[in-house]
Amino acid sequence: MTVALSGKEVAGKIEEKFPGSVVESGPDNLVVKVDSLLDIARFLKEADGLEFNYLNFVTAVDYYDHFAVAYRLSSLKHNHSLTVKARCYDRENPALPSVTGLWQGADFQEREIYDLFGIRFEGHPNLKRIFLWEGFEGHPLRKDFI
Amino acid sequence: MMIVDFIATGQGHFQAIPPDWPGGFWWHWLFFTVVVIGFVLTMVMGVIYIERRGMGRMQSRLGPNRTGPFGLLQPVADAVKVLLKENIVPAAADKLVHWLAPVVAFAPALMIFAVIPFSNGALLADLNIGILYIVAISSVSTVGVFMAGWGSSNKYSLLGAMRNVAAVVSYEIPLVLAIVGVVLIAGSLSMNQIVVAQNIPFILLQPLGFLLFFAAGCAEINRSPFDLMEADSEIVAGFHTEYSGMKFAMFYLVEYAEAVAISAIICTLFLGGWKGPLLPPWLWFIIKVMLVFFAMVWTRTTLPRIRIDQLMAFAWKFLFPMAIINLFITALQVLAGWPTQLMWAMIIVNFAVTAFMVLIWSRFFFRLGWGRIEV
Amino acid sequence: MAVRTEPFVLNMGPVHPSTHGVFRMRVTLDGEVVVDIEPVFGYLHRGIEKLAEQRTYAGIIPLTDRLDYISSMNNNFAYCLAVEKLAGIKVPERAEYIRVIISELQRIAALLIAVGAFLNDCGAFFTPFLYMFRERERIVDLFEMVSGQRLTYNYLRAGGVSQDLPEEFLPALRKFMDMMPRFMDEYDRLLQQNEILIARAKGVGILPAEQAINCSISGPVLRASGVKWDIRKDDPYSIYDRFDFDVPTQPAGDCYDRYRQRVEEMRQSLRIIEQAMKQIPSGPVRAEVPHLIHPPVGEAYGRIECPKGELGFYLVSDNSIAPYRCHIRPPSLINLTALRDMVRGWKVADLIIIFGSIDITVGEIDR
Amino acid sequence: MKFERYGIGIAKGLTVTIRHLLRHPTVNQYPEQRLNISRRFRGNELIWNREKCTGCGTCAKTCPQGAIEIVTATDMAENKYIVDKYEIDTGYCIQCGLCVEACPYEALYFSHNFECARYRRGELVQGKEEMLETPQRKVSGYFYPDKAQKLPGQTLLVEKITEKR
Repeated sequence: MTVALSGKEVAGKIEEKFPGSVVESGPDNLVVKVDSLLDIARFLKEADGLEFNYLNFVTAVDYYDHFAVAYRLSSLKHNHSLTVKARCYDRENPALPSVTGLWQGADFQEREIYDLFGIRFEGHPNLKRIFLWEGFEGHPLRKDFI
Repeated sequence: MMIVDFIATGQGHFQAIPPDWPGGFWWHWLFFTVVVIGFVLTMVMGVIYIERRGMGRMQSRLGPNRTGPFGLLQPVADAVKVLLKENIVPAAADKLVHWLAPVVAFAPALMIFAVIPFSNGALLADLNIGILYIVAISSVSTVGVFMAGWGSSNKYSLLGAMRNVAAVVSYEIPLVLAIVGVVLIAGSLSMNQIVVAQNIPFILLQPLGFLLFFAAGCAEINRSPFDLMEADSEIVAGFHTEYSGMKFAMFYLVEYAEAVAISAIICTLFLGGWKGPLLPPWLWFIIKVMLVFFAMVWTRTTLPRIRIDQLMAFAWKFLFPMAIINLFITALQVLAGWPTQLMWAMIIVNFAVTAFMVLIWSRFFFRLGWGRIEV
Repeated sequence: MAVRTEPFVLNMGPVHPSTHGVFRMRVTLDGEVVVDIEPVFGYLHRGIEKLAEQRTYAGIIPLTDRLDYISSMNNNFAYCLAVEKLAGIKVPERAEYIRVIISELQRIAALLIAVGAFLNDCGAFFTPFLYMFRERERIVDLFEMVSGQRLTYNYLRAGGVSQDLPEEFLPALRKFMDMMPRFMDEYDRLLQQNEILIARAKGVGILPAEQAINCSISGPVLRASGVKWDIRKDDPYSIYDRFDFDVPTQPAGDCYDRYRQRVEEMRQSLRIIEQAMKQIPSGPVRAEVPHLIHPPVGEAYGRIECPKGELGFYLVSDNSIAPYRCHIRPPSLINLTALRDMVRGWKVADLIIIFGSIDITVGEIDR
Repeated sequence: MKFERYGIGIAKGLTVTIRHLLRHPTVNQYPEQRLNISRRFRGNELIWNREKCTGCGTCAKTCPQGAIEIVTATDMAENKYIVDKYEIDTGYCIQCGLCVEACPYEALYFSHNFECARYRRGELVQGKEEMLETPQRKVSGYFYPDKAQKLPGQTLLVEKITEKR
């Protein structure tokens, strides 16, 4: 059975290493600051006892005032999982660091989010539209897209 | 030397007219031209029917059964349909080459039948170098195929054509070497003489030669498992991707005419040609051709396709050395006079040699998939 | 002697016999050798995630049928799990068993297509494909009996299944179960030991285990690389913890292993169905769930092990009758992440079989 | 890897295909040979029961495609709705069956007829009169097990013997 790690516990561990980087933590997820996302991701992937080596999915949710990008991580070794979120408040030109360097599986999914939400992932090797053609106006999964 | 002879004496080399034939050489020539064309066209229809029905039944379905009784008219319907289709030539194609390619490919396929005996002496031209003629003519089709691949200016076509050229160039060698064994035993290059010399079918005397010839022949005419020149799952349709209408029909005809030709050659060289009890010789011949073709359908239904580098490796590392060894052993046996005196010993020895060689060679020297070319 | 060569770009697809739909690859070739490849998606993009935001929770189920259209039941299953998690719905016992039976049957059907299409890509001229379609047809027949349709079943509902199994279903399933192992043996006889297939597929397109995990590969492709990870076993959903089955793995992670892996998984699925048929209780098949579900505000991720890998639905609710956000984790898309690394340096023919061995459905990639 | 050589695998495969040559084919010849479809068949046509329908419009609300159009007027005398217009555009219908399941008065069914191809898109729109039950268009048993009992049983391929000649 995959154990859903408590966000609060993991948040404590992260706070030890990167103080002030966790915005909010709930029973099954935690929200981190955009600036420290990449460091935390690396920590989560490599720290003993966590070792989140498997990225289940990356997705984004449009909450009008911000985009929440959710990373669902799990560890095949310890069989536990966690949802990490980052919030992007910029609506015109939202950007996040790319995690493709850590988990290659994020490659197409980040492109998909870029395509459908317009969130740019800095450091992505090939950030192009994936489903829609270049030059398509707007980003369909945003709530204000009609 | 022989070619000089041939040119110098002209007609002298045609043994031409069977003694009881009414009329002269030209009647013979006209009659057999008509026979050959009719034979090829009807046989192509027949083998298409056999292939589609037989393959259908092996794949647990029925195959075409709506046109005519038992679907026998399906090839006719196909032909009519394909002839009525629009003829599309790609804008970037080399028009002349694109147009000429099916003709160049078709002519040799038809010409092969000039030296194939349908009965004793019943053949268009009893060349005393018949088998050499076949070897020379049959590879000309490749030129047509390559013209098609180049002229279509399509990358799939080009890939298919390049594969075909590579394959044919490699497979000519084991093909010829496998024939030489038969020629040694029969003592003649004339197709009719080879059949006459077969008191028992040469497949018994030359089992390894038969296997080699069958494999190399399949590769030569793009039959599965060597059909990677038109591998539909890889390069769509290979060299005839851009062909439609009449020209596509020509290529389709070439494909099956070549299959019939190889079947006919196999049954002439190894299966005793027109020889057989009770039934008339031409019927025996057709039955044998159909049987050989059915074997090709059977392998096509079952086997996956091999890759281009494996194809080449198979020719050079398996078929070629085996053909050489087969030739060597046969030559020794012929020197010792076995084919006339110790026929049964030769049968036993050759079957043993075949099994032994295949085992040894695939145990120690060659395995399909060895020697991948790294980049 | 070194020959100077020049790479050229070949557009494979969107219409190509073996791209399994409208999928396109821009392949850079050096002669026959693949230098680079760039998959191009989007030819079947229907915006299912966007459509789902305007539909009721029940109305999304027909949409999920159209994701991976050869394993519709499994898509329904994953979606219903997510909704049940979100709304806290308890599923009756009999419905759970029906779901497991149906889902495993669907897995067999989808894997049959995967194996058949793979062998077809290897060049076995439609024979294995048609044999496997014959068996798939039997399964589809059973599904037609249950749900009334042959491809888009729309059978599972949040809180159970839409209607009970007809009484002639279990005897027919029994007959199928009796004949299936024989057919599986026949497939193995047809091509398992075939020299040509082994030469073509063994050692081709190797995906190492670390890379597979790093690329978020899931399902049979992951297990063929030697990672023992099956959601049915490691995170049992529904009632999978009650069944006794193995998680087969293969050592090498090449195309042949992926093919064998799928065949082994079919056998395991048969085992699960066998047990479920014995244990199935009687009772209601659908919990009392209103037509319009209003789940509480929150989010849920329901995932299952579908024939292609981990299929998940990430639902965000805002307490209305439609999900605020419905994200689908498409195994087909994510499994393609490693394609580029797997095919580089191999030939065109290998590209086709490596691509075929990953087993994608374009409906799920593009959504 | 003992088995990879000598052509044994190829020979095994060849026996399988040649054996199929002697078996019955699995296919059947459609227009002459018809199989019974499922009793719960979900087809392209819907059948509407004029008497039972109260005009509540639940079906139209449930339809995820918006293919059902229902216009009602109020009959004050009898205190009920009169259905003025009831139309289903079967071209939009995805045959999900949610309308049939949703109908609280058992007034909507699937038809058991499957040969309903049309030449024009406009002909796909089913009006009120075309939705009634007729002898040609029987009611399918989808979601109504009692109706399913009356229909002929489905022909199953598992019962078709194809292994022996």
